[in-house]
Amino acid sequence: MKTLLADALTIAGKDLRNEWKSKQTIGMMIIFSSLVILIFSFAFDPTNNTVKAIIPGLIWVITIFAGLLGLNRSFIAENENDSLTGLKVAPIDPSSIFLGKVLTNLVLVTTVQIISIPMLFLLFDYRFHGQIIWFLLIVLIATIGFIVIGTFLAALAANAKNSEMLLPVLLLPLLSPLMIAAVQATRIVLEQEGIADAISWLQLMVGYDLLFFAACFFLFEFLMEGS
Amino acid sequence: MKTLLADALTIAGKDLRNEWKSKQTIGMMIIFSSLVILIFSFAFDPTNNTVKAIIPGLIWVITIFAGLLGLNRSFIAENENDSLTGLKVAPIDPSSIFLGKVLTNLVLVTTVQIISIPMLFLLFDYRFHGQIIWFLLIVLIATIGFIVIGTFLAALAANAKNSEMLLPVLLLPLLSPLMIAAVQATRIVLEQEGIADAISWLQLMVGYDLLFFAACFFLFEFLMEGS
Amino acid sequence: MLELKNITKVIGDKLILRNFSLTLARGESVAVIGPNGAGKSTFFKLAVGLMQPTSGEIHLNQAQIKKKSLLLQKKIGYLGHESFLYNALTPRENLVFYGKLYKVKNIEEKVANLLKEVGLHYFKDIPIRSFSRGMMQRLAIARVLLADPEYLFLDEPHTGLDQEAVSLLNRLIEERQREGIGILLISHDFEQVVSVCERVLVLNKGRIIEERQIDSEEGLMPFKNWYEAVVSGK
Amino acid sequence: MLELKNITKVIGDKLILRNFSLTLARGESVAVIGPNGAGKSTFFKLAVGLMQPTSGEIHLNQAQIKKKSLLLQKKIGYLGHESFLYNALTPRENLVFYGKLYKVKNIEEKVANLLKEVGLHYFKDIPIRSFSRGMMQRLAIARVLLADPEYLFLDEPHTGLDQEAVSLLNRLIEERQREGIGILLISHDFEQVVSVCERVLVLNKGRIIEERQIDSEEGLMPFKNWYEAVVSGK
Amino acid sequence: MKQPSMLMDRVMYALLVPAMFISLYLIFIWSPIEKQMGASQKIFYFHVGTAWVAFLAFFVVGYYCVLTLKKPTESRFINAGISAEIGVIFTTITLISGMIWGKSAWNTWWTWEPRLVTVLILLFIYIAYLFIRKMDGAWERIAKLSAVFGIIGCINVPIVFMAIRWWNTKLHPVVFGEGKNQSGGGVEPEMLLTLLFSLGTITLLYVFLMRKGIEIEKMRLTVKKAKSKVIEKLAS
Ligand code: HEM
Ligand SMILES: Nc1ncnc2c1ncn2[C@@H]1O[C@H](COP(=O)(O)OP(=O)(O)OP(=O)(O)O)[C@@H](O)[C@H]1O
Ligand SMILES: Nc1ncnc2c1ncn2[C@@H]1O[C@H](COP(=O)(O)OP(=O)(O)OP(=O)(O)O)[C@@H](O)[C@H]1O
Ligand SMILES: [Mg+2]
Ligand SMILES: [Mg+2]
Repeated sequence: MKTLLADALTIAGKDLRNEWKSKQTIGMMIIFSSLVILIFSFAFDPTNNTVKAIIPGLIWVITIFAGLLGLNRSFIAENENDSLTGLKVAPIDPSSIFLGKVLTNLVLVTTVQIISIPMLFLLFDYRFHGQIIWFLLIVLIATIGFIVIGTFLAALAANAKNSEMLLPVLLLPLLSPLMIAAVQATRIVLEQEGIADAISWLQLMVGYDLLFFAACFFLFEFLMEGS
Repeated sequence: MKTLLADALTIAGKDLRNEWKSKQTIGMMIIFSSLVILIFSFAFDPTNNTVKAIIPGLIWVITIFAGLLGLNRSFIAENENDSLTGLKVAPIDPSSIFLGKVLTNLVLVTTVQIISIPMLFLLFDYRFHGQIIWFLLIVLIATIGFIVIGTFLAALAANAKNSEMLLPVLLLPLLSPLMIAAVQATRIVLEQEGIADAISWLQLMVGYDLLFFAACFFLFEFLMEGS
Repeated sequence: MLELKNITKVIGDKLILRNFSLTLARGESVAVIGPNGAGKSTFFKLAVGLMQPTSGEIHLNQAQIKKKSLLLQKKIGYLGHESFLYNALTPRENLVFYGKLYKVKNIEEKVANLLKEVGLHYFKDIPIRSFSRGMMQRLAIARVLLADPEYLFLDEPHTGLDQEAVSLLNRLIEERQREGIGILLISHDFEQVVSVCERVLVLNKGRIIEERQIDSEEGLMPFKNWYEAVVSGK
Repeated sequence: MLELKNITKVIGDKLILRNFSLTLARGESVAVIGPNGAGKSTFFKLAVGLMQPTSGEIHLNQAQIKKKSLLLQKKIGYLGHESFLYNALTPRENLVFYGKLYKVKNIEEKVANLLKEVGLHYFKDIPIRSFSRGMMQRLAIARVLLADPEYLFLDEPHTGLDQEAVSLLNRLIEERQREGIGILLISHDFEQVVSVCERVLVLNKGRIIEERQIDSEEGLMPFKNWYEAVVSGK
Repeated sequence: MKQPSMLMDRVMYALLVPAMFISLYLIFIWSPIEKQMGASQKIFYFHVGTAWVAFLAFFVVGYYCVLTLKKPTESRFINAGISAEIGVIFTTITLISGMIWGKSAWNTWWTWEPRLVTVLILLFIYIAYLFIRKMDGAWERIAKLSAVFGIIGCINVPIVFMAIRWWNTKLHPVVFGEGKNQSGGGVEPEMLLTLLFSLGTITLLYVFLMRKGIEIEKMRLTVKKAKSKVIEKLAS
């Protein structure tokens, strides 16, 4: 168990240090999320007042689409020189690869959110009403669920030749309950004072996170096994 | 000139026949576009009446996101066994590769639109008011522009390791004038009777198409040249 | 007659080929050997038009070739490190596709003959995705021969092939040579070099440092020793 | 002592290995040769745990190994067709990363020594993206040696290497063998097989069809003739 | 081995054809016409039947996925795939019949009502599963990957349903309950009987299609194996 965590940290450390050197993935994710905001502002006319009602939705649309880019990368990058096989033959538990990648992706997507969500508020001139701590909690919990299932499916999709197309097709349907919960909870917490109305959504998300984390953690082994 | 067209048709024929056999790319594009609609419906509360105002925008958001998947594929698929080099050393004009790929992508994206736009109308229970012929014309012209510049940039991005991330980052900014024109023209033609108000947008799009087609057609050679 | 005159190639700020000259007559077979990174593959890419030389000229049958020339490309068959084939297509479809691009007459008939020649006749309607490395290489060779090129540029064609495939390849090369095709071969496998080629160039650090005829009776060991002497000491 | 007993492997509906048995003692070096698609690489993948055998057992020092075993993986060093290295990292970082995963003690010191040994000392802080094929292969070899494996599985390690790199590799293999490491080598290059190995297995269509000692004085040609007779006629 | 299964098919076929005619008779002639919706309510019997089979097929997929993970065998792999394919067809029929009905009952093709959206998502999960099966590679590998996805997908279905229900009841707390009682499935005994009979028929149809699909798939595999064997012989 301890070595499992240590190995996961080693793998995440390698990926993050790499990313820190090049800043390619994170940079493109941030630019992409800004571009999505841009596209939306053309498509939906931001001066229109009703558009502010869609801010909670936009937060998650941006997170998911920018996140997809990063998730795709995380296992495709391991195809170069077939280094994933290198990890498979190393004396480590396959689950530590999963943990390591979840960690990396979590850091990447959270960083993107830290930049793109304030930008969204700014560009659409949105005034924040709710309590920031609850907002952050909801964003974090939903993001964790997204990353867990996303990383798992990215590993699955990476086996296909056209994995960059396959990933969204696999991920988006499975993500829908989380999406609904996240958008609703975000809306409630942005518009109202308390968290009371969002509690059941929060519970749903926590349940989703735990359930899928457990399932993915144990099934990941099968993804790494050769035939 | 005649052989240029013939070669383009040979290349497009090869791609389309391939696609016809597997139906993978087109299938995933269609599913992806439906999933985007689904995600949007969760994000933006479809029972809300104001959402109908964003239908014109949604048409283009869907086209662009689903199109990006196909565009990405069109040159990445040629990396397998390095077959793009096979085309480069063949006695054909490089522009015919461009034309062939534009043709393929146009067929793919138009097919996706034929399915996803009616579905969009259906799912959001949108009642069509304008004249269908003008609507189709606008969609076609904007799609051509999108495909021309998209194919060109896909060829450029394919040189990078992380091309699937690079393409949207390159494409979306260049696409913004076309996007604005397309959304505005679509909105006008969907809501009003005539085409009169949309004429100037239409002119802009036609100009954009011609300009970028000429530019991409002549510059494509440089993309295919080795260093 | 294909002539490369004083070709120099700089990529980035690295001088990869300097003052490279070579004449290849039809019916001749020449090997290019040298250590890793000597510039052998780069020279091929220049010759087939995948790169432009920084300076120098290429002449085909006394006429100078400028930039990307369809004429030159049609006359040269290039077998690279990769096969250039489409995995989703069958051998027949692959060859027909390239045949159309090369404006080959009588494509169907020619493809059928070629597939027989390389021993893939029975597999002609199976997508090549499932082919083994050896079968793939055979098809790649068929692709190169399809357009009846006047010059063949083969970049390490023997890698990964087993003994049977190697001898098939050598037989094909020799046949074409007798038909008057000029052949250039890059290889690290000196056994094949000695058995296939008549002349050899040694390339090191972008320069031709030695050139000589090969005596096929001479045997492998003396050739190896000669090569080592040339590359290291001189 | 590593024993594979009656290994059979079916992929899809294709019988790739049948009843394959092999015993590898420490300090022994064995070559596995055979035509393309004989199942050589598949056998390696089974042994290193990348695939599970359909039937049969693997024993390490008399203890049976079940499914994915960290113990087995730590004792085996596997050099595949690919290098398993990260292009964005430097040689040092690559080795340190793998060293951590293999729980190597004294990583930094060991890495420094290994890099010297394979001749990459001066390049230790340059991302390997720009390395030539030969340099990459050297680093891949260093990666395999890093964890002090008891058995080395090398799948065509000589492909694409020039003469100098080949002799470096052979020297390293021999050194480790003297230190008591068991070595398995797949190669199509019989020259290397003869110069490195003591025993040879011939694999054809998933079956071991012949096994014998190699007499290093015997020379290349007799060995080749023997191989051809074994594979074709028999 | 072959004989009993042929016999079984015959028996099923002999049962299925009359059952279909009987249910058609029950639906269109015997059962009364619903007062509020009129003849368009007839679609109800197909609609509910196919919806039931869509879910059934999905759980059959899930079941075979778990088995496949335990020990991959070719027949488990094939069963899961055929069930998924039939599931896609029935889900599509549910959607289309529901839409047609919706047009006449609610005067809209589509509304974002929980059951509808759940079915739509179910369809997407099925399709995603089929895409994984289409990947190229050895079947053991594909079997494992698709089984893993099938399991995750199965876990997801109840959560999807729950989430969507909450989502919508927040907005229209009445829609769901209202729809349920309105058509009054339980009120008229003839209707109930007709419904039960057509449910049985459609389930039988599913089982029959499964058997046929599996048989055809296995034949296809046999032919493929024989073909590759012949080619290999000829070539060597
Ligand atoms: C989960 C799958 C589904 C099941 C189990 C199901 C079941 C039922 C049942 C039992 C009824 C009759 C009782 C009632 O009126 O509430 C019904 C009615 C109806 N269903 Fe479905 N259905 C499903 C999916 C769909 C879909 C996907 C659509 C539309 C695209 C749809 C459209 C309708 C319509 C329009 C009615 C009539 C409602 C009314 O009478 O006002 N259903 N469904
Ligand atoms: N596109 C490029 N950009 C920068 N350097 C390059 C490029 N292509 C080749 N080189 C460099 O040019 C040199 C010659 O490369 P080339 O591929 O021609 O070698 P080679 O003789 O074919 O070697 P090998 O025997 O390994 O195939 C190498 O040092 C390589 O690093
Ligand atoms: N994942 C797989 N799925 C299906 N068939 C496979 C798979 N891996 C290998 N094979 C088949 O198994 C056979 C043996 O392959 P293997 O790679 O072991 O050959 P090899 O002896 O290493 O050949 P080479 O000398 O070309 O490297 C081949 O016929 C190949 O097509
Ligand atoms: Mg080379
Ligand atoms: Mg091999």
